[in-house]
Amino acid sequence: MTLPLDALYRDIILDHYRSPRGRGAMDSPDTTCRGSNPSCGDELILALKIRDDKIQQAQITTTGCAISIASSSMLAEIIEGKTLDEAIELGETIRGMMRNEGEPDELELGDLDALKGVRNFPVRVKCALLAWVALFGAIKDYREGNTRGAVSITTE
Amino acid sequence: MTLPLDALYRDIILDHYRSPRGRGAMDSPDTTCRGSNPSCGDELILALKIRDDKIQQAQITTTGCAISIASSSMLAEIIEGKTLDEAIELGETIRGMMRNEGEPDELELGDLDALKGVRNFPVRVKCALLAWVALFGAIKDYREGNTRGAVSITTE
Amino acid sequence: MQGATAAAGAAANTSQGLDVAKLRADFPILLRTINGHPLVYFDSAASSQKPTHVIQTLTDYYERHHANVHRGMHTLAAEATDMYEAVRRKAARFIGGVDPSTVIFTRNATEAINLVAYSWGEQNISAGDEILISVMEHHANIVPWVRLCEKTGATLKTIPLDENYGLDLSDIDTLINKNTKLVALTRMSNALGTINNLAPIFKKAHAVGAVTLVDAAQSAPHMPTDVQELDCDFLALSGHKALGPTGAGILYGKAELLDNMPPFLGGGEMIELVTFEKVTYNHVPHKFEAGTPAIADVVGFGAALDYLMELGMENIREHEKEITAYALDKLSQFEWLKIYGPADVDKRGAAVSFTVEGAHPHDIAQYLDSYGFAVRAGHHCAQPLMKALGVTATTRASFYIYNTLSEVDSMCEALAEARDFFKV
Amino acid sequence: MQGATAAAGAAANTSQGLDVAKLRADFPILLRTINGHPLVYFDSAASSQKPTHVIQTLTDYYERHHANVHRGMHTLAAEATDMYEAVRRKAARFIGGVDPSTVIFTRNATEAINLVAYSWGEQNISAGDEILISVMEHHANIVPWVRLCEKTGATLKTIPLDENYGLDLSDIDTLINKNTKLVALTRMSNALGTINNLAPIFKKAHAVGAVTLVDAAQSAPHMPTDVQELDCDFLALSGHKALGPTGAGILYGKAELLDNMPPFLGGGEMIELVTFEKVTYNHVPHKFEAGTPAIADVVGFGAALDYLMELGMENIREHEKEITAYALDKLSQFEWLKIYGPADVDKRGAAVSFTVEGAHPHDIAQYLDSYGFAVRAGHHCAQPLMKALGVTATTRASFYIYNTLSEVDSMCEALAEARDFFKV
Ligand SMILES: Cc1ncc(COP(=O)(O)O)c(C=O)c1O
Ligand SMILES: Cc1ncc(COP(=O)(O)O)c(C=O)c1O
Repeated sequence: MTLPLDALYRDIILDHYRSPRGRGAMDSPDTTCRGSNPSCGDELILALKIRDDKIQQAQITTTGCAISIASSSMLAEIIEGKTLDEAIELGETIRGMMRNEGEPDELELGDLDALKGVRNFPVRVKCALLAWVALFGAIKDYREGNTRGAVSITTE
Repeated sequence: MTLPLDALYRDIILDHYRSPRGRGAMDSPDTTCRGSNPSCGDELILALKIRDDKIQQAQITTTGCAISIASSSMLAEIIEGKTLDEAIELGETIRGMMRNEGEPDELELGDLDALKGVRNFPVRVKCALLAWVALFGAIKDYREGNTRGAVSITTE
Repeated sequence: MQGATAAAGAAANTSQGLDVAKLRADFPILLRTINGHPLVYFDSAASSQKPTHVIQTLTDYYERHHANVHRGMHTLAAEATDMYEAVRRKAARFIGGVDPSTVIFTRNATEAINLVAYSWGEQNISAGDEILISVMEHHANIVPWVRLCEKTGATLKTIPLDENYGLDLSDIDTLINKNTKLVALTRMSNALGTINNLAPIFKKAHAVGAVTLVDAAQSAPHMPTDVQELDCDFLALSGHKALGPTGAGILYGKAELLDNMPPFLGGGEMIELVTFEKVTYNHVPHKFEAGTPAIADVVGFGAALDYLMELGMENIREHEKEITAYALDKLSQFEWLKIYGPADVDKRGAAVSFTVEGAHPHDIAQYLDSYGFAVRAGHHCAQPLMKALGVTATTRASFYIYNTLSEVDSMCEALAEARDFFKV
Repeated sequence: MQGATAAAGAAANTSQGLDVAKLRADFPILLRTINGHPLVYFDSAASSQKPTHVIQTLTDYYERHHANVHRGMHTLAAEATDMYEAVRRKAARFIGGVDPSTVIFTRNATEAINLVAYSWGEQNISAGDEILISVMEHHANIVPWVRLCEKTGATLKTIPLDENYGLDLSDIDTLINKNTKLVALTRMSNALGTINNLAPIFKKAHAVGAVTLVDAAQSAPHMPTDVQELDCDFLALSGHKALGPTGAGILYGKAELLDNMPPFLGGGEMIELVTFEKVTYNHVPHKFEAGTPAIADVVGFGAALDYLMELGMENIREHEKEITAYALDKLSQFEWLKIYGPADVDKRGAAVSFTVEGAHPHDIAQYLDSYGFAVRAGHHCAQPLMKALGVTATTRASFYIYNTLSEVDSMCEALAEARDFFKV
């Protein structure tokens, strides 16, 4: 196929889409965040287990397109074991990359590098960012003592 | 001059404009009507003396353009001595003519025939009609017993 | 797969009344290629493409006639005013032959409906009143009423769907009752394609003294419109969905209603006399057209109406029934594809919504785009309907006068490919 | 007399910065003849003419890129959205470099001001409050406030004229007081030409906590605009007066204000989530752009902004000062002609209002039209100003980038003739 689809639906993305990591609800999470893109109908709930300022586990329930599923799967995979600050830094890197504000190198990103192609499809950027924005929301809520109940967030 | 001005400002019109008939306020009129075209700033007050269902005298005070002055001057001239029904009928003829709904012949109209040229300048039609619409208002008011105070009317 | 060009010759011209192959030449955008494939534009329900006649009318207007309307003595001002007002008469004919002064130019159907909500609504709706809409309305015919209800304390009621994606009228005699002040319904659903038979509902509405409004944004471009036959008090439509430029739509309203409504926007042209203490207003339609209108867009909309009336709205409807029947037949052969909307083309227009098992509507749309097909995916500004259908989004292919059966064939091929691509 | 062609060669290009003779070729309408004479367009204050670049941008948009914006996944939808949103960034630069999300597209300045009156006004104005405008406002900046005062019980106050046709600020410290909630002023009068120095007035307004609005409909096309320098909270302008298509204007608002304002029109695009019970809204600017916008007009407006910025707003201002000085000088030599507006070109723009002794402004305009001059006559949507001036109407000649000194010469000749024609 010599179509622009290649740039968007790279094999790594399709792989994560077909076998997403970290799926399903989590028992007694330390923090959760509900993310939605109302104009797409994308929705996900990100749940984190946190121990000693480190993310032990991330679980995601979602309805959404291939891009948002793949992106959230990559998040679940890469985020485990990171400190909250490292997780936020990575999230900021991804957000900057998607907005064409930075060009992180491939090694640093691993599978996430495949998301670079989404930049050519501006309407889909918010799909790729949904899980990451939910990550920011979940961590912020955790740090503020989970006082706000289940937080909601959108990339729109 | 070979300009479209000729069609609008015919000599008869300019003559009425320069020496308008029936100018000035009237002492104890039997009915009056105030006409205005707010978008032009044209204003006139038409006052009638009526005896035995006939218009004895018409007087007009006005600020307005050449067309509205000339038209009101012609009205003052032609209307005197007519019955109220005749006056209304003539007014309807003029209104129909200005709206391209009828083509009265020259003889019947006298000087008023000169107003035909105004039809080529649709924005000016309301200037030509102002006095006539005020005539309708004044007669209507008279017939209803002048119960509404000084009536106002517009061609816009 | 092959692009859409192959069969676009003989088979293209499918209808008796419409010479589709010929009229396609009137639409310059159809020459575009998208990702190396000829454009197949299946998104006319969102906004139609424009024939050269419309584009050329805009150009001619700006190159030869432009001036501000209504207040000018000079030649260009008179020309522009004539051109603008001629469209009012044309639009009045297009919707069934009404008095041109009952036609108000707005930006689009949305502004037309909001005008009614603000001007008529705030004067006529109060606590305890009911406004009746349906579950299949576009947000343009929901949000203004939700907000009006919030402001006034009125209640919003909704006609549900029946099992054929039509309006379920079983409770209509409860839904329309003595508290009902307004019944505002779409004549054609943009998401389902459903055509609603409004006259019997409006008859009941009028019997209880309610006012009726038709959202004709989807129907007017695709079938004949006659406000007398519809028995409606207000009707809203958008020019840009009917071959016209963006920026011009109309609100029709019965003279008695319009005359008694307060103005909406204030400014030039809508006034009679302005002082700092009091303003008196111009008569309709000018009362509702404050400021410099979208003159060129209105003039261009007139060219679109000419084009449509020349084709004949009946012929357009026939063409669309044919292509829709063809598409429904082909799509229903995919067992992994679900269609949302009536199966009977007599009861529906040419917007066909569907979902593909295991693939998100956005991914399907994206995949189709890579082959040059422009379809829409999402909630189609009908979130309550999506909720009622139990989906978050659908993919929608919508057809218009320039679409052909062979374009439908190609899309079906691409869909089968997409299904394989995303299958988990 | 002779038409305007004769001297339109060498003398035409009068300004250092503006190659008027050259840029005239960009305006196809200037080739028109009116009643056998070349068009002399002196009505740009009502609406400007359009350069080929703008017309061509519209054509290109419709021939190659049109689709509905924002919600589409397909290529055309993405292109149209990009083109539309790029103009937002351009407009944000044009008004002084603001955050693009503070720029809302409206139909025109009138709609922009009404948006503020409905959305901000109904939330923030109540009985006892005062709104301050001036005697020289256009109806677009009067009627919305008169109506808001009627609805809320607030009071409308007005800054009077001084003897030089400027704002008389002698009572400003009474006019702006603790009850003042809004100060809404024109930066340039369309009827007098007066340029108002707004920043010092707005400083006083902000000191009492009032919000400030600039009607920039006349100023923005003719001189640089910088909302920071103006120190304003809202600013309204119309694209059609600034070389752009009809149908596109903008409202700028400070982010804090816009964020806290309720929406204006309800419909597609402005929502986040819709249910029949409750609607949550999209963020600015989309919250204020319900329904399908005038996409092509906005895109065309972007081309107009490019054209203006390329010429340079400072250069445009210089050209207009020169032609206005020239016209004022020539006209003031007619002892039977009275000019309404400042004599000092540093304090005024290029709209020159006058009356001719013994002749009605309409007759003068009509006479000029017969020689191809397009000037406006009437109250210029400023009835309270006319009343303050003691006239019912004036004739107005307004100049723009494509006008030349020789055109002014010809008009003066025609005026002298008109005077003789109508002299009683
Ligand atoms: C000073 C001023 N304000 C507002 C307007 C209204 O502009 P628009 O009719 O484009 O809304 C005008 C236009 O005549 C104007 O000159
Ligand atoms: C049924 C229906 N109503 C209203 C609208 C709103 O139209 P516009 O965005 O042109 O105002 C649409 C357009 O999507 C529609 O399909």
